[in-house]
Amino acid sequence: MTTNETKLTKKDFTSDREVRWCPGCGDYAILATVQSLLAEVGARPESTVFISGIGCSSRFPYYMDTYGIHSIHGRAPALATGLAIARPDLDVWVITGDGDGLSIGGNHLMHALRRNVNLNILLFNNEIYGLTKGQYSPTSPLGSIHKSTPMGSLDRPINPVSLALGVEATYVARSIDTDRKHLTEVLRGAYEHRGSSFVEIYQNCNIFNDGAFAAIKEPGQKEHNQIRLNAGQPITFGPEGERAVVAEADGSMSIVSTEEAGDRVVIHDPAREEPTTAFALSRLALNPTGPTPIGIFRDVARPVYDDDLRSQIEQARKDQGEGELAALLDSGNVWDVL
Amino acid sequence: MTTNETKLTKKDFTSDREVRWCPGCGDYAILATVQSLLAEVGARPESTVFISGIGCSSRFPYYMDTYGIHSIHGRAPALATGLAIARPDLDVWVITGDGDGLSIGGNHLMHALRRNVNLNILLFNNEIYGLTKGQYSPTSPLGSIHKSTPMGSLDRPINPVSLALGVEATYVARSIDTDRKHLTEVLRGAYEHRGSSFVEIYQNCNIFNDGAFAAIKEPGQKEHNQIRLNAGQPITFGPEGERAVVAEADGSMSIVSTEEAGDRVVIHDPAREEPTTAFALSRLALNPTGPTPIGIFRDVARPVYDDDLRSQIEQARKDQGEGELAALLDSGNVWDVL
Amino acid sequence: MSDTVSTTEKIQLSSAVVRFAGDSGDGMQLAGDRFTTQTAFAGNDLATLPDFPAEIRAPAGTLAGVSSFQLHFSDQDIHTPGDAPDVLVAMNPAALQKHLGALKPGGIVIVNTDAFTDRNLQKAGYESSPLEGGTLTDYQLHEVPVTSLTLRALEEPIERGDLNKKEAERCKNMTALGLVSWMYSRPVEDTESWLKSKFQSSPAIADANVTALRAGWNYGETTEAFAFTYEVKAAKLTPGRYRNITGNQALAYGLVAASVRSGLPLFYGSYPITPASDILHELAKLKNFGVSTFQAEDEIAAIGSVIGAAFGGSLAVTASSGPGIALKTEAMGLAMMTELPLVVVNVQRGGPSTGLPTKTEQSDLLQALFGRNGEAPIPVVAASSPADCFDAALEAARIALTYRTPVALLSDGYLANSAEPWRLPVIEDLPDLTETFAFATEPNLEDGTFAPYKRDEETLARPWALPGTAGMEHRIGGLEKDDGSGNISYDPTNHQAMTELRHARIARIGEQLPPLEVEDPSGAADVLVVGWGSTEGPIQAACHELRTQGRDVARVQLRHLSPIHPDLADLLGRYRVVVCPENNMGQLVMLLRAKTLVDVKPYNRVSGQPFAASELAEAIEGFGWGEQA
Amino acid sequence: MSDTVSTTEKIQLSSAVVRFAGDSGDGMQLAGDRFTTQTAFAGNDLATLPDFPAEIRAPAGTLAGVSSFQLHFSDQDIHTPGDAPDVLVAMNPAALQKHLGALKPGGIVIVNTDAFTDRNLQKAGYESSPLEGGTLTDYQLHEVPVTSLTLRALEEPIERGDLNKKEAERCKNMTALGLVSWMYSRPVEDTESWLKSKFQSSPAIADANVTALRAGWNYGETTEAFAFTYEVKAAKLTPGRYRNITGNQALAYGLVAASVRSGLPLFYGSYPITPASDILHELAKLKNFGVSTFQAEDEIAAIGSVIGAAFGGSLAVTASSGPGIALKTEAMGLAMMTELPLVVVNVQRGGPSTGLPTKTEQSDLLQALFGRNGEAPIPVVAASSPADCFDAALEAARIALTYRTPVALLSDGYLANSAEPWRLPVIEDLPDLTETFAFATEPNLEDGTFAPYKRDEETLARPWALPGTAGMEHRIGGLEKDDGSGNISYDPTNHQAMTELRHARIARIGEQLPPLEVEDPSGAADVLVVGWGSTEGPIQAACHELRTQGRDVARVQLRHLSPIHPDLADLLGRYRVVVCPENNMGQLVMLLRAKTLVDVKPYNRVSGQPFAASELAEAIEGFGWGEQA
Ligand SMILES: Cc1ncc(C[n+]2csc(CCOP(=O)(O)OP(=O)(O)O)c2C)c(N)n1
Ligand SMILES: Cc1ncc(C[n+]2csc(CCOP(=O)(O)OP(=O)(O)O)c2C)c(N)n1
Ligand code: SF4
Ligand code: SF4
Ligand SMILES: [Mg+2]
Ligand SMILES: [Mg+2]
Repeated sequence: MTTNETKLTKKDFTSDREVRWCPGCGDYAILATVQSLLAEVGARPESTVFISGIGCSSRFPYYMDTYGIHSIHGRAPALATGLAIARPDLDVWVITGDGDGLSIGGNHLMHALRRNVNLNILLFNNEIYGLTKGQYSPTSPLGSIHKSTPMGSLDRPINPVSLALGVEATYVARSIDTDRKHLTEVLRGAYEHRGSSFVEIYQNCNIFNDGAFAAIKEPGQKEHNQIRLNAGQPITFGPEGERAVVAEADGSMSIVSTEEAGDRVVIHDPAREEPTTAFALSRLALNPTGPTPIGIFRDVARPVYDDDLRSQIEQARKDQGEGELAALLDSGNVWDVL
Repeated sequence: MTTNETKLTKKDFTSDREVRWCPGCGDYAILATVQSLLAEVGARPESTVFISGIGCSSRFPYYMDTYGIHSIHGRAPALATGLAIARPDLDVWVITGDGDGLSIGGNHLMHALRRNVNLNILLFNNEIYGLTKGQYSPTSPLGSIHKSTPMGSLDRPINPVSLALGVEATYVARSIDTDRKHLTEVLRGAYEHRGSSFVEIYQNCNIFNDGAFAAIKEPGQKEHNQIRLNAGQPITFGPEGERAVVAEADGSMSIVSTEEAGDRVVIHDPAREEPTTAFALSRLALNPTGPTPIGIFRDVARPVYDDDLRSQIEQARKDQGEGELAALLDSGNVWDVL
Repeated sequence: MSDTVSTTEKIQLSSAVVRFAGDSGDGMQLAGDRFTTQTAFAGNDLATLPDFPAEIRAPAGTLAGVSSFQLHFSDQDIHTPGDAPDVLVAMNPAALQKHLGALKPGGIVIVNTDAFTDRNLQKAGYESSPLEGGTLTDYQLHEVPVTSLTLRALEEPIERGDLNKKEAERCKNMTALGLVSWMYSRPVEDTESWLKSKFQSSPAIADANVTALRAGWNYGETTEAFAFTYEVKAAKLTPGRYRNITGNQALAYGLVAASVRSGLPLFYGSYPITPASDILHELAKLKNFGVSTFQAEDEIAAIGSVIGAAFGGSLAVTASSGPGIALKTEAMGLAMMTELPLVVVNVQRGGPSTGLPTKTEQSDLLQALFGRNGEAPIPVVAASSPADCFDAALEAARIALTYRTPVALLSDGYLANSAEPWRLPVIEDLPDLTETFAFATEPNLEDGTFAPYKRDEETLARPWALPGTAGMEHRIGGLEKDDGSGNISYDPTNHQAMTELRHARIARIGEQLPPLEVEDPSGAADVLVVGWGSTEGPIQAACHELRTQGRDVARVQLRHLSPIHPDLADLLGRYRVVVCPENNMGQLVMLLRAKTLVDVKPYNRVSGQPFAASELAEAIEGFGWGEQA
Repeated sequence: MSDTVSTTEKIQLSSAVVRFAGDSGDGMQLAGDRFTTQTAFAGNDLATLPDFPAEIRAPAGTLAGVSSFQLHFSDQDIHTPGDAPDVLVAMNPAALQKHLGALKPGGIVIVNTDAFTDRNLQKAGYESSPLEGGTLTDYQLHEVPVTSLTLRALEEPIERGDLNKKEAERCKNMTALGLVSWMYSRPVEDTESWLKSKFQSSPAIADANVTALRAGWNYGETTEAFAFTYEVKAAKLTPGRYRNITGNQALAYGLVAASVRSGLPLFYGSYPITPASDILHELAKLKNFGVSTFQAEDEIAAIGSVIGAAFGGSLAVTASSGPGIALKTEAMGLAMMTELPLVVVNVQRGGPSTGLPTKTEQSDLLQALFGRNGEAPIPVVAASSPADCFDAALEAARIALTYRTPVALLSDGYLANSAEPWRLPVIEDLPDLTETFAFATEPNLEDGTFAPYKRDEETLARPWALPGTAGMEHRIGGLEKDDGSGNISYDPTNHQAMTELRHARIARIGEQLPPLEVEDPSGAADVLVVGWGSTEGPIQAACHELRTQGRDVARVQLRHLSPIHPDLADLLGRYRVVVCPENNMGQLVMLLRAKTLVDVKPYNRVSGQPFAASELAEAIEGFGWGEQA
């Protein structure tokens, strides 16, 4: 976080580049929300860097009037890690997609999260490869019929939240492109969290995968399917909060009627040290076609890789003194020729 | 699995190559166990393929008198996937290490597991890069002091079992190099499981990381720290089974005295559809320095990627008839020039 | 516009170039496709050049959003999509702005006046309308209210509520097609029936499109806006059955053909990337040929899966474009070291890095030749026209199977997306690939054991023994190995010998190639043009042009870039001047100069577009007979 | 063995080559290291060649398990670790078996007879003991019971229980060292104190080693087994302070020096791989220099992190070997496209694929030059000796910072692990890298905006503006960009222009290089030897040898492989014969022939070993004056 100087507006985070997503793309809404949030929290354009891979979503940095790198496919977390290590004074954001971040880039994402590098990683999940015109992705539901899978996809989708929790990411959340208020809160949390924040954003690709998130976006459905996680609150949902989440004896979670749940209803606590409970919650939905938790699954403070790396350098300087090149070369077995 | 013809012996699976691991390396014990197991279950050398990446562990295929590929660093699951798709008649084994499989190869491992390709993946975890002479690995405990981390490693280790469960691997188990009986049972299960089997094997590198698994290997310690998972049995451990694992109201697991646990003690059931409980169990130990579960965490039947891929081909043949090249070329808008 | 009544007269042409241009949403690619088919049916030879913006849709009306399709058709056989168009159809100001410059002086411009609103003019960067003022005086301008024409023609169905205004407007590309079809006397019946079947599900839309198509035709016929119509007679093509085919489709079919002709199941492991993805889409539809398609998590996994499948006995193929190929280079080294047959397709695009994904370039040649660690020679084969991708795929498979080696097959964005008429081959005449290999099933050493690196004298290929074969169990890998046994070997002399052997294997391929085919009609040429890949069309056209000007010029197009044909050095030595045009900065030139010490002249162009024949002719003229000579 | 009493006499030599060989467990590398230090202290010039088996320990006593260390020392300045040794110390039969062949005819063999058990003989592939029978008649054989000597010397401490037999036996390498030290009149005091400090924690072990060392020395002195001892007087080295340094250490120090001299923090992101890992280990110890070391999850992440760090203003460096470099090629293209300064080190090893990880080779040159998709030229710099790795690192950093480009720095397995005496540089004399760049902090356009691709006229470098600088916010990436603004551009002419510009930038580097340094003492040479990288030592020695035979030969060693020095074409043209020896199959040769059309003669060797000077001299003789000429 950078200190707030003169109050900035959304415009100060908007670049002069014409936005080139398809009309109706969910990316527009996310862009607007991020731009407003940064102004609101008092981030500074010069201290903010957006690093992306390749994909429709990865065009994002061009539209931000901040520093940015539109890198190569799947590698954004690696670039961001290097920058975060080198520059503790910056807010480093990673923009990735379900293909960029989970297919080719899955390993870098996983390692950045487990290292808990000081990054905010936003994964735009549209359950499709948009930029390459519509192949199924690692988050597409089983049986998805797209260009490369005319008879239906065969691999079980990845649940990005489960994956992140599996490697103990310290801030794990999920939101929806067009739910500005909810998305803002979740992103604010990510911004304020020190260490890796991971936010999965359901994003509609109206060209190649329209309506993938109808169940939790459309009026009439979303009331029944959005399980909103609120810290300290019992996890209930439905128009009248008539359904509740309870833990079974074996640790798994299930959905029952709120009265049946009684005081067994799980009270949401993102600060639990162990990711187990959050993981159990993430299992409630594989794809967002039924009741699906959104919000902050996990938010815990853990040592941050780049902070610790810099402290080791400080420690070394304390212990050995600031390095002296001449002394370094003149170490070991030396002899003089006269 | 291949049908049993003339009964073979361990020798039939032993190649003429001189084994070149350091004297005392845990890999020797694993090799011997695998060779005996294959003979015992009636596998055929000609129908068995071992594919490895690069690392000490990855030299494994050279010592098996079966088909084998010593491939490149981290990519063994990819090669194995191609072979498994092309050849349903083979038993394909993947041999990898904690660096090969979780560092450079983490993404391939993850995707092979989520696809549930018909493979048996053995990860030799010695918490070190052996072949390159001793750098810390993704499973090395936080603060490990090795060649590249003189002041201690800074990244939280991956728990391979948690990771595998995070992507819903269908067979997930853990064993110990020198515990021949236990390792045999776990590997037998992997061999019999259709789909991806993942087995983490704690393997001692006596040269660069000796004693990493003392807590669960050494007499006097192991009795206190081995939590042996047995299907259908309550999860208790300790010399007199005096300690037990129970599930808390929030779904996490904890260890209490057996009498305190009473009937709250968790009954182990690897066949649970949801990976949640297995995940909770995997969280009991980050590194095997205290009470650590070993055995089969999860064993469920799920559609197998390569089986389904072949059925789609059969289906297509049924629906469209066996492909006719002439007809294919002569399709679409054609015209005749006379 | 002539205001005197006159029946339009029909002018005979030998060839014509028409370019449709409009907004990405205007359906220009479709109009172009249909015009191409109609033209093919009319018996012309033809070549097309689609040009669409980078992957994501740019905002409507902007320059970035312009999509175009050019068709060159003739009564002669032709080799390029044509240089400057005779006719430009501009559906909006941006299209006019972007493409007017390319038009032949005095060429015909048909603009959709309805789209020339202030908003659109401004988006296109016009201060004032180009329709007024001098901008277009040097051209034959035809102002046609295409949109309103379309809407008027569809008034009834709209009133009937069969379709809404938006849907009706979308038919305007058919109106334009109808008009141009009339201009070039192209029958539209086939397009009508095509529309009916395409829109089966919604007859209203089908009818609307047909109505619009006719409206366009009738507009030409009834209004007197057009003084002339044109006709291009059928070309004298070799008799046979023809179809139009793009490079990606031809390449996919070529792989299937290789599978059929070798009897090996095709395994295709790939990760999507522009402009290679369509090969995956094409093959995914052909499962009934026993084709396995695997969309991997990345390019490394893709080639990994292919190596595994090759070990298992499949005809194993992966494809990508430059950035993805870069990721495969380590695994290509493993495939080379394990001597397994597989094909690695590179549909080249504009580089470097992410570069220009939708544009064409030939700049991955050196990557294909040398882009691996260590001494890792592999054969490199290039396709030279859209239809030739079919034969090139078969040739790549032949080499891979015969010599047990990974083969790099180079195509590019231009070949991938352009179409040309293709005379269907007779299946039996295709190479019989069953002769290229036999699986090893018997031990090959006296002591009854199997040596996986004991080679065939003639091809230097190692035996291909499949898992499942009892008694042939063996292990292969990326470490240096003892020739014969294949066991790991750190022996210095063995490493020297194996390194030389791996080079000798590739050389062997060259020694067993048919002679080079040089095109030199007069037999008197002392200037030679050497090319490879998609430059064949432009080079052929340029040479044709030069010859008609009395210049004796010869040309040779290289199918094989590695190994270089053993006769090439001699060949080059025989000419006064050797020119090598490439869509890169001189990659083949470097190779040729190094291998032959002949002062080969580079002519390089990296604009994302294929060469224009005229430009090329000029350049060759300059090298061969101008001051540069 | 002389049985007449006689005081051993001291023979003066100009130079000598000693090779210690034994089982991996015998501590030969250590003995060699110590002998090297003692020799350095004695003021000789020297060069070493360690040679250990592939990564994993092979079983004790086997040929695969043999580890050796060769030292060449002289009163002249020398350039290679020597060809055939004068003395071979063989600690077991396998060592004798493997290395006897290399020994000079009539050379001295010292064998540890205790190790010549039947079991060991058999493991080494000897039917009968080579100590009996004719095998060794052509050599001066010295049978020394090294093990029992050691144990006897340590009887007391063993009885006292200060150390056990196993520990005592481990001291036998010191016994051997003591004996050889006596033979060559090398003072052992320094080694004694070194042992004391090394084994501080366990004084018993320290004392035991010292005792063994002395026992070895005394054995030489007291027994009359050795008729002669030898002395090699100090070499006339340039005055100054010296240390022995290996290539990897020198490279690491060079990077730190570049950081100090540029004032930029060093960021080193890498993934372990033989033989590059030691650079990471070395730098990880230097955190007090503000060095950040990041062990990434793979090579792609490593270079990715380095690109990020470079964007943030660090001196960013990654290193690997061939297979890992292959994985970095896509990202190297991005670095080139974004024009960020970084250094990519390749410590080359035997290829292709996994190849021969612990052996040396120069076969990644073409990968460095051309191993990327698209037209992606980057500078390539090579180190030519262990100590030169220090200067090469500084030069790579200078180019990266001055021209804002990724730079490939080539070392190899031989340089990485061999040591030579290095005269410590005066820090102030090292290049001042602060002059190579200035961070951009002010808008560079009239309209007060910042154009990240507006270039410096002289260097063609783009401005380097760091995040954190207000008003300079900008975005970069891998898509083609408009020169100046850096905005994405699909414009054909811009792409052509940018492509040419990226080549021009590299050419510019060459134009600003100092003249080539040609070594031609007589000034009359008409034969030129061109080399690059680690072949300098052998080439230098070979030329020296030829000149002493009256052959006028000149040589030039290329520091820069890209761009090629602009004067090189002229230079090559001036000689009757040009020879280029390489530890690959002719990679530089191809480049030179293409660029100069000079018929450069390749001399290639890929045996995992550096050239032997004598072999090379013969080859050059052949090309220059033999039939081949
Ligand atoms: C190395 C490499 N491989 C493949 C591609 C092609 N490619 C670009 S984006 C993309 C996937 C995009 O999907 P996603 O990450 O979900 O982003 P979206 O477009 O859906 O926002 C692919 C396969 C590439 N540019 N580079
Ligand atoms: C592309 C590539 N990168 C790096 C290496 C070097 N390397 C070989 S094995 C290895 C790690 C080995 O560790 P692990 O997988 O745990 O196997 P182990 O030796 O411990 O059994 C590394 C970094 C390589 N061979 N190839
Ligand atoms: S293709 Fe889909 S994801 Fe991409 S810009 Fe268009 S709507 Fe958005
Ligand atoms: S280094 Fe370690 S892991 Fe490798 S062989 Fe030796 S003991 Fe085993
Ligand atoms: Mg997506
Ligand atoms: Mg390991």
